[in-house]
Amino acid sequence: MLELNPQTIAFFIFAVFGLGGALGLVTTRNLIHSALYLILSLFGGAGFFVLLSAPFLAAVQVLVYIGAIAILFIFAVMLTRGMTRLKEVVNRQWWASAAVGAILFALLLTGVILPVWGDGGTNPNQPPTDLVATTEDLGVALVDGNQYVLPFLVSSLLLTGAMIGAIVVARDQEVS
Amino acid sequence: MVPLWMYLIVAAGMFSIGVYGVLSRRNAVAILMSVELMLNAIIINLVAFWRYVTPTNMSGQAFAAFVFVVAAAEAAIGLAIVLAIYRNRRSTVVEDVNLLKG
Amino acid sequence: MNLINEWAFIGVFAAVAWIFPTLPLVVSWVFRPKRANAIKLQTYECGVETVGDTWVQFKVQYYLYGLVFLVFDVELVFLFPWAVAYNRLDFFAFGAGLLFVFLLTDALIYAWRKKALEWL
Amino acid sequence: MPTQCLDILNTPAACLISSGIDPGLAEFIGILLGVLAVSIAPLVIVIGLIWVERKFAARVQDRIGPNRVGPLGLLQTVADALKLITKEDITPAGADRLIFNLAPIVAVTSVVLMWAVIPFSPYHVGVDLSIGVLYVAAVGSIGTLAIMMAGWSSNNKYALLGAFRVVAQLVSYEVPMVLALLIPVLLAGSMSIQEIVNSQRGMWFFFFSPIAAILLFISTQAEAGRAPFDLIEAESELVAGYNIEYSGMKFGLFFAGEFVHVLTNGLMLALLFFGGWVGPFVDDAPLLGVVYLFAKGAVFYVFSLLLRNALPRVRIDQMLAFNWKFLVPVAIVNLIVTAGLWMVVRQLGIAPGAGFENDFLANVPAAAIMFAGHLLLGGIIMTMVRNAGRRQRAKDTTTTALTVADDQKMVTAQ
Repeated sequence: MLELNPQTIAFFIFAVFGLGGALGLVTTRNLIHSALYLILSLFGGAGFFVLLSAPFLAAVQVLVYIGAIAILFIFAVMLTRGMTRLKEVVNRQWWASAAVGAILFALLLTGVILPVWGDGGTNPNQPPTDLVATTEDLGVALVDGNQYVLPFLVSSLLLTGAMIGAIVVARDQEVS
Repeated sequence: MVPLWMYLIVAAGMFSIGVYGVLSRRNAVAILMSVELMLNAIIINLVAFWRYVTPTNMSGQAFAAFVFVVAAAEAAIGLAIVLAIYRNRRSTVVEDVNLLKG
Repeated sequence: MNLINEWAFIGVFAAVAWIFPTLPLVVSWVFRPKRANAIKLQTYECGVETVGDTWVQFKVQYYLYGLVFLVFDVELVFLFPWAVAYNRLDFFAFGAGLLFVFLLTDALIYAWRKKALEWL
Repeated sequence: MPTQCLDILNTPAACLISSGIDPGLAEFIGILLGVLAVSIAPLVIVIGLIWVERKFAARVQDRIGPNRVGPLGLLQTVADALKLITKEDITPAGADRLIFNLAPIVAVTSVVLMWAVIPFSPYHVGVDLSIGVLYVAAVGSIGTLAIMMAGWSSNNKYALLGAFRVVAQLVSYEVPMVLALLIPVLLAGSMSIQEIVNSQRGMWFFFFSPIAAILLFISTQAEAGRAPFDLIEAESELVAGYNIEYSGMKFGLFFAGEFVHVLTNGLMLALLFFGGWVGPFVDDAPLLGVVYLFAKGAVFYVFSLLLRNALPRVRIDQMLAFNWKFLVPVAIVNLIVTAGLWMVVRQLGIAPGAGFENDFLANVPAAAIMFAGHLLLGGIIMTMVRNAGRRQRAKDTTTTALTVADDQKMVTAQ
């Protein structure tokens, strides 16, 4: 079914990174280790973007997620002292949570993935064309009046708002 | 190329693990990390569908980029709230934050 | 070279770039003396034994720098496609980019006014 | 179809195929050879760089420097490396072993990975990624992670404190760096570094945006942790900061990573603003490009050495204020001005059109306008800085004068 070419091997490596990192993240007691597992998982995601011919998003993933968000998480872990090694990692309803996760996965499997499973699915399992839109097209689309210029500006506004809100919330009161 | 459903399975797996983490972890920072995991699974889904369905159209990548923005805003605000709570309660365990319970 | 081949190069490169620094560590592990004792393994803190947990609390200022950086980083990443496409764009697109950067500057001015950038 | 074996240096895969090897395998061998060539280069060069650095520092300080091992002390670095390898390595008790050992490897890997996209000549390039510039920024940001890992896993308060300060510095200076990286991308209309170099055949981008080049130099200097921004080391205050617990080869790896980083920064500056391998006769003899590139990179490396030996270390609050209150605003204004001028130049129709990028004269009017605009901007910025400095000094002198007067009053009262 699957031919064993470098691309498939790369896919499986990144899948192991992504899923292994995710499992490590939710099960590890030490929060710094959790953050590093998160980085591993995000790295797997970046690899997927490369395989999906979206290298720009892969670079963004490394630059923003690993270089900025993960660093912010590590900062936050260090700032909340004594919380790195809790005795009990999970709450009492963890088995219910696990059941919810499993059921969700099963639902996704039957609802979304089964229709495209195998060659007989309704949706294509092979991309229609090898021609893909480039970063330049993305740039044109982002500032085109008929396409994404409004979301582009609103996202800037959202980030400004997020930053102002976070500064207000996070600052020590005695500083001001 | 690797068929579409394999990407979808990995993304669905990451999303479900993220849901488990959000529901079961006690530490607020770990919960936020799980949320990031879920958002990342969503981005993988968006990009996979973009590549296999409309690769010449920009929408998939543009939406993925906006999800990045949302993820960044979520992390910034969420962690700021966690820090504020920690300053007042000396704890980041979500069950200890029950001020509104009366 | 097509796209996938390019990234195969990066993949092999990453593996080699990982092996190169590992190699001297392995060689060193083979050749170096291993006579550790409790005194040697002490944490290096002016000869005094470490007091308390190392994972002490730090001030929130570090977080604020990380926060401002995160916001700037995300916005700058958005500017890259804009810059790549710049030679194809018109005045309207320039205006959109300008507005985007102005909103970014707003955030910086706010942080500056609120003294979030001071090292206190 | 048997491919012609034109040039064993440039297309090893084609040569291997023509000698009867399976194409897939030949391609892989070709990739591997390229990888080895590009990844060994920085690690070999670093041995020479350490010698240059020590000799230079010695001359500045009126010493001779290494002169015993080998001619002119050239083999001193090799001897040092042998010593580091055979030195006892201590992992402190309570350290997080895996992360502790991983951190130096990640630090070196992140720097070496940058070399994958550096074009050495019109034909010799590891791989010409379409997102080259962003790749460099992304890979560089992994280095921050390595420092965080090192500082946290050492189980040492100094190390963690040092790591915190370093990460605050590195993430802060990444903002003006990325803003400066945007300028060549904007001018060339591409993120591929090879394409950026190609569009500088007529005129270096330095003349289109000198301020961006200066910003990039300053911020990369801070990214590599060189003086006056060497708070990463700060031996006298932080007892070496994040790598205090590291000994032996692991410390050596951090050290080597820093040296390679400084050279890489010099090369990046040469590539993005000073034409990279562009120079006379480079099309006839591509290997000349390597010489040009390294000559240009070496100039910035020596300049960095000079700064290191001439400047004192700044305080962390001064350093962060300098970044957020000077570099970032200047970088934002510079981006707006450059984009605006470039738009004006294009609308006036004097931008070098397609086919004229290689022509020096066709580039002159556009470059003259943009250079003049940047000179004006630089003048305005300098005036503002001077006025702000004068105000600050005036305030400082009045306060000191008051305290001196108070002191005298107290003395007379006694």
